[in-house]
Amino acid sequence: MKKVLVCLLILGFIPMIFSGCWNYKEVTQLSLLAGIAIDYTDSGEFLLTFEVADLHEMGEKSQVKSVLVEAKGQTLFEAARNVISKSLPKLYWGHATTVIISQDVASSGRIAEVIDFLCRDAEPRLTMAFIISQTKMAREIFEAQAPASEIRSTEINEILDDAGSQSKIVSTPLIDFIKAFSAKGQSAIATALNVEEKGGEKAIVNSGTAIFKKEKLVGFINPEDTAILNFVLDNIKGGVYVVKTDPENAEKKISLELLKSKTRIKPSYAEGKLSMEILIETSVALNEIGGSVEYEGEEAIRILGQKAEAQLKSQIEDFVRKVQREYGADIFGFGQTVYKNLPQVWREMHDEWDTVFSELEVTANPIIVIKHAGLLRKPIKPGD
Amino acid sequence: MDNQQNTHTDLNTYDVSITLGSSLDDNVQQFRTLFQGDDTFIVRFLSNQQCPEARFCILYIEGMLKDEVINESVIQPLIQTVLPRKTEGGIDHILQEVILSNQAEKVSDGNRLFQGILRGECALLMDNCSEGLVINAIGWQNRGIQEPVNEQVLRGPREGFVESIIVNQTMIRRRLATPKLKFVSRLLGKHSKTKVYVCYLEGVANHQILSEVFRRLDKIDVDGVMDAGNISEYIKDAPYSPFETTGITERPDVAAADLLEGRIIILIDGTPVAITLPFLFEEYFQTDDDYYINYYFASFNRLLRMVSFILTITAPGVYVALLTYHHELIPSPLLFSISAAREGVPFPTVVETIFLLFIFEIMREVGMRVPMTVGQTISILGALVLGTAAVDARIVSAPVIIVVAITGLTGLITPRIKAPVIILRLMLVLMGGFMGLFGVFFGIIALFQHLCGLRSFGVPYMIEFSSLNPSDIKDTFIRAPHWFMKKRPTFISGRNRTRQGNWKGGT
Amino acid sequence: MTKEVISNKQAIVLLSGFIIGSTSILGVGTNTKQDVWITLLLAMALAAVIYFVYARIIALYPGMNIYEILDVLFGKVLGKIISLCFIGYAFYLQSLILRNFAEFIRAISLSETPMCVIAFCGMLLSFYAIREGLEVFARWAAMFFPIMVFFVLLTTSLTLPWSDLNNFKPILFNGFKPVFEGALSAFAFPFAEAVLFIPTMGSLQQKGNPYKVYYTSLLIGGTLVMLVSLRSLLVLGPEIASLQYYSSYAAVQIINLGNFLQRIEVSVSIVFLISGLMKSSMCLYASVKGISHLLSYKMDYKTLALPVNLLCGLLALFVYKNAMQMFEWAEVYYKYFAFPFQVALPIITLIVAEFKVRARTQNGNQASSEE
Amino acid sequence: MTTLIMVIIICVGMIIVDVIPLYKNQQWLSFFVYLGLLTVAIVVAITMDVCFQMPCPADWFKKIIILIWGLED
Repeated sequence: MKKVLVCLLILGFIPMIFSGCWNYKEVTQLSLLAGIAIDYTDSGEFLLTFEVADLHEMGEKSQVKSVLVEAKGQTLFEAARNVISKSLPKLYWGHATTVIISQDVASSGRIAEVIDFLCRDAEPRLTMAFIISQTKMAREIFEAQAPASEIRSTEINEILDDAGSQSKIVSTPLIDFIKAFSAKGQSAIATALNVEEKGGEKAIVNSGTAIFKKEKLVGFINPEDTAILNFVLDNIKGGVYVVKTDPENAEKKISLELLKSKTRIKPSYAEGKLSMEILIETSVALNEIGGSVEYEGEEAIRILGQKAEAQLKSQIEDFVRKVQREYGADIFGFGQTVYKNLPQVWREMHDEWDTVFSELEVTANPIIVIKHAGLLRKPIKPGD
Repeated sequence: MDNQQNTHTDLNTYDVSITLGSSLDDNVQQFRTLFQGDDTFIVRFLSNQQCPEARFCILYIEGMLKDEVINESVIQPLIQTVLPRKTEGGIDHILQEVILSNQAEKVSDGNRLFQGILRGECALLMDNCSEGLVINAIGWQNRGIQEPVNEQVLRGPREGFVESIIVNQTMIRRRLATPKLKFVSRLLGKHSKTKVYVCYLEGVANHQILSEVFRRLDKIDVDGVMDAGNISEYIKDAPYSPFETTGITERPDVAAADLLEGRIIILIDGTPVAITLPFLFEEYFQTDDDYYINYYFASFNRLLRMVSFILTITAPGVYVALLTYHHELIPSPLLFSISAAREGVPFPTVVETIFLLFIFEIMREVGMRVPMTVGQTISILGALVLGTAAVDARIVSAPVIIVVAITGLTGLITPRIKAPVIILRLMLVLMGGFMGLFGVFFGIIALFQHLCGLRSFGVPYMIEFSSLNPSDIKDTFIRAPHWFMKKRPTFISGRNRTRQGNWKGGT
Repeated sequence: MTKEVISNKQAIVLLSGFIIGSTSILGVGTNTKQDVWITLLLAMALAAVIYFVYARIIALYPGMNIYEILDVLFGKVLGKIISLCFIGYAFYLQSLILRNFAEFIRAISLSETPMCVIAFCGMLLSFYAIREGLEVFARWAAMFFPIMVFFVLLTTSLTLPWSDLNNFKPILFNGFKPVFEGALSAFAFPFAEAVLFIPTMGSLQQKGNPYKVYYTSLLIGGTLVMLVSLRSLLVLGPEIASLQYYSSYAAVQIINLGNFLQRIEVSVSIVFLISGLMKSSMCLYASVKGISHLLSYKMDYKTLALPVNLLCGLLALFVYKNAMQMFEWAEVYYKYFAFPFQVALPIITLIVAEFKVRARTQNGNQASSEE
Repeated sequence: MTTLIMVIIICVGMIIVDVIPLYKNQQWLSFFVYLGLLTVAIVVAITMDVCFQMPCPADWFKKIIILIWGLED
C-alpha cells in the first residue's frame, strides 16, 4: 500500500514540476544587482540607475565587471520593473549592498516612499548601506572609478567597513536609518558620499553625514564634525582623535588612537527646564607626538588627557549648538532619550519638541583615559 | 514417465516416499531411482570378510565427504571386524561397535537418509534391516577464516564468519561459553533445505521478539535461500521501506556483543554473514571498533558518520535549492563565481545535478564490478572526462562536480545505508527543485516521520534517537565509556536489564 | 486496537511546540511595543489560570478522552453537540495555521507559487503525522523539538550584538489598557489554544500528571515565545517591530557575523515549519479523534485523517481574503471568536464535572456506608 | 486550476490507498463517510475555480462577533 502511495506522490509531483516550478530561477537567469542609485529626471520622474554585476565575460581570469542600467518610472516600483523590458534578465535584489539617493530626492520629502519600497519587498535586505550623494546626480557615484574592486557598490561597502578604523564616517545600514527615521524624537542621518576628481580620475570620497529633519534632507556636515557626531551617538569603534596641545602653536599636536568609547546621554528635568548631559568615557592610546610637546611621567599624561577632554568638550558643545541653530534636527536622539527615561516629561513636550530641542541646554563631560603610549618612553628629541 | 512424475511431485511437496524394507537391493534401488541421471551419486556394496552374508551398502555423493574418514572409519571396520553370525543386534551393533565415527545416527526414516545424502552425509544400509545409519563425514572444502572485507576495523578481532554454519556457530560459542546460549535450528527452502540457526541468550533476549522471529521464519515459503539478504527481506517489518529493519554482520564478535545486548542472531548456512535482530536506526552508524577504541575518538567518529549521512542526502538538494530559489543565502562572491561557472551550461541545475549523481553512481558500480587491473583506467577516465573535459565543454559546471564529490564521499562513510541514501537523495533534489529549501525541509520532515513510524520486530526504529531521556544518548550520537552502559537497551531485552556491576571507572 | 500512550515528557514536548506554533514568525503582542514582555507575562499568568481548568478536567477523568468525558457529563446528545463545537474549532484553527504557513512562505520566498501548493504540502505532512499515529508523531516531535529550541536559541544569541536594552524603555508609556488588551490577544493566541491539546492528553500514560504537563509546557513554550518576541523588540526597536508582519524574520535578517555568518533567516522558517507542523497536526488529531468519536469509533481516526485534512487545506485557501485580513483577524477579532471555546466551554465543563464527581463520590460513600 | 488538479490527485490517491480497502472489508459506514468527505472536497475545489471569490468565513465570524460583543468598527 505504501508503494502505491509513493508512486502517487511521485506522479503527483511530476505534473507540478513540469507545469512550472513557479519560483524556479537559475542563477544565470538573474541580473545580480549590486547597488542602486535613485535620481529624479528633469520631468520629475524617478530615474533609477542599477549597478549590475556582469558575469557574461567572466572566464577564469578576468574579474567581475559591472554595468550600469537605467530605468525611469513614476514610482520606484514601476521604474524597477521597466528595466525588465531592456533585454536584461530579472533584477535580483538579494545581493544589493548599496542604495544611493540623490540630494534632490532626499530633500523633496519623498524619502519615506523609497524606504517603503525597499522594505515592502522580500528581496532587498535591511542591511543595505543607505547613502546620500552630495553630487548632483546620485548616479555619478557609480560612474566614478573603483580602484579596489570592479564593482562600485562593493567599493563603497569597503569604504564603510573602514568606518571602524576612522571615526570620520558614519555607517548607516537601511535598518538603522529606518529606526532613526521612525523613532519618536529623533532625526535620521545617513552616510554622505561625494566624488572628487584627482588627477583626471574620479574617486569616491567620504563627505560626512547627511542630516534629515522629518522626511527631508536639511543639510550635510563635514567629516570632521561627523567624528564629533559619532562621539555623541556612541558610534566610536576606533579612529584617531587629534588634540592641539597649544592653542597658539598649531604645530603642537598629538594623535590619540581611540580604543574604546562609551557615551551616555543623561537628560535631567528641573524646574520646567530640560537639559542634557553627554557623558563620554574614552580609552585612548598615545600614538603620535607632533611638534615638540613635552611629556614625561604620570602627571604629564594626566595633563595631556585633560587637554584632550577640554578640547572634546568644547568641540561637542559647539557642534551640538551648531546643529541646534542651523538645522534644528534632533540627530542625537535627545528626544528619544527623554521619551525613554523621562516619559512624563516627554508626554508634556513632545508636541513642541522642535522648539524645545533648539533651546536645549547641552553639556558634554568627556573623560579620556590614556591607556598606554606606544613603545616610546618619551619623545625622541634631537641630541644636543 | 513414472520417474518424471516423481520428480515433478518432488518439486511441489519435496517429500520423497522411501520406505525402507528389509531387502538391501530394494532399498538401494529406491535411492537409485531418485538419483537417476545423477552420476555423482555413488553406491558401494560391501560385505564382511568373516561373514559374507552381512552385506552393506554405502550411499553418498561424490566429493562431499572425506574419503579417508569413510575408508578408515566405515569401510575398513565393516569389512574387517569380526561380526557375530546372523548379525544379531542388527544395525545397532554396527553403530555401537563397528563404526568409528563420532557422528553417526540410526534412522528408520528413508526420507531422512535421503536428505542426509543430499547434505553430504554418508548413508549406510544393511541387508535384512529396515533401518539405516547416517554417518557424518562431511568433508567439502571450506574457506579459511579470514578478516571480513566489508567490516574492517582498526582494532579488534580479525576473524570473520565463513560460509559454513558449523564454523560460524563455533565462533559465537567460543565467545559465550554459557548454557544460556541457545541455537534453535530451522530448515528453510524447499529445495535448498538451508540450515538456519536462530541464536539467542536465554533470560536476556525478549521472548516476544523471539516468538515473532519464529513466526516470521516459519511463514517463509521459498524454494531456496542463498544469502542472509533473502531471509531478511522475508522477515522485514516494512517491506516497502528502503530502510533495513534487520541488520547484518560479518563478525562473530559483533554477533556475540549483540547477543549480550539481548538481540537475536540468525545464522544461515552458506552465508558468511549473520542477521541481527531487532535492528535500530542508530546501528547504521555504529561500527564494532567503536567499542574497542578510545571513547572520545569513537564518539567523534560516530558524529562524523551522522553528519555525513545528513550531508550525503541533503547536499545536492540544498545545492539545487540554493541555486534556484534562495540566491540570497549564498555569499555574494561565491554567487558571482557560481554564476560565472554556470554561464553557458545548457541544462537546468536540477537536471545537471541529477545527471551527475547518476554518473557518479555508475562510476561507483563500475568500480565495484571491473577487475582490479582495469580499475585504474576507470578512475582516470572519470577524473579526466568529468573533472576537466565536461567542465571545459560547459556540459556541467564545476560547482556541481564539487557537490557531487562531497555527496559521494560522505556517502561512502556509511556504506550500509547506501540503498535508502540513493533514493532519499534523489527525492530531496526533486523537492529542492520544486520548492527550494522548504521542499528540502518538507522532505526531511517526512523522512523522519517515516523513520519514527518504522518498527523492527515491534521495537520502534528511532527509539533511542527520539528518546527524551538524556541517558539514552550514551550509545547513539556518542559512544559512552563502557562503564556507563550499565543497562541493556530497554526495548530490546524485556527483563534482566542489568549488564554489569557498579563500577565507576578508574581503579 | 491497543490504546496509544504518550509519556509525560512527550506530552510536554508536543504542547510546548503547540504553544510556539505560528508565533515563531507572527510575533505576539508587538502591538504593545516596548511593553511586550509585560503583555506576555500577563498572558502567561492568565493562561496559568485557564490551564488549571484544562488540567483539572483531564485529571478528574484519567485515561478518558475529552469527547467521552463530554458524553458522560452532558449526556449523549448535548455532549455530542459540544464535541461538535470543539471539532469545528479544531478544524477551523488548523486551516488558519495552514494559511499562516502558506502566507509566510509565499511572502518571504515562493511569491509566485500558488498558495494551494504550499498549503497542501503542509497539509500532507500533518496528514502523514497523524496517519502514522499519535505515538509516532510524539516520537518525531521529541526528535525535532530540540532542533527547534536549538535554532531559537542560536538565532537569539546571534542577534545579541544588535540588541539594545534601551528598547525596553519607557515602561507603560501608554498606560495599562493597551497592554491588557494585548495580553488578551496573546492569551487567545497562542496560549489558550492549548484547549485543543485536551484530546491528546486523553492518551497520556496512567502515571502521567496533566498539571505538570500543562505548566511545564507553559513555562517552556512561554519562554520561547517570549524570546522570539523580545528578540524582535530588542533588535528592531518597537516601531519597526510593530510595523513588520513577520518581525521575527526581519530581526534575524540583521545577523551578520564577520561577513560570514549572515543571511540565516531561513532558520526562522525551519523553526516555524517544525512548530507549525506540530500545532496543525495536534489540531488535526483533535478534530479527527472527535469525528471518530461522533461515529462511535466505527471509523478509525487514522483513516479519517486524510479527507478531513484535505477539507482543511481547502478551507485554508479561502478562510481569509488576503494577508491583511489575516493579521487584522489575528490581532483584533480572534480573541472574541475563540473565547467560547477557550474559556466558556471548558469552565462550564469543569463545573459540571466537579458536581458529577462530588455526587459520585457521595453516592459511593453512601453505598459503602449502607453496606 | 492548480487547486483542482491537486485535489483530484490527492483524491485518487486516497481512493486507492484507503477507500478500496474499506470497500473490500465492507466497512460501509467508513466507506460512505469517506466518499462523502471526498465529494465535498471536490465540490469545494470546483467552486473555487468557478467562483471569482469564495465567501470568506472570517467575514461572517467578524460580523457575528461585532453583533454579539457590540464592537465598534
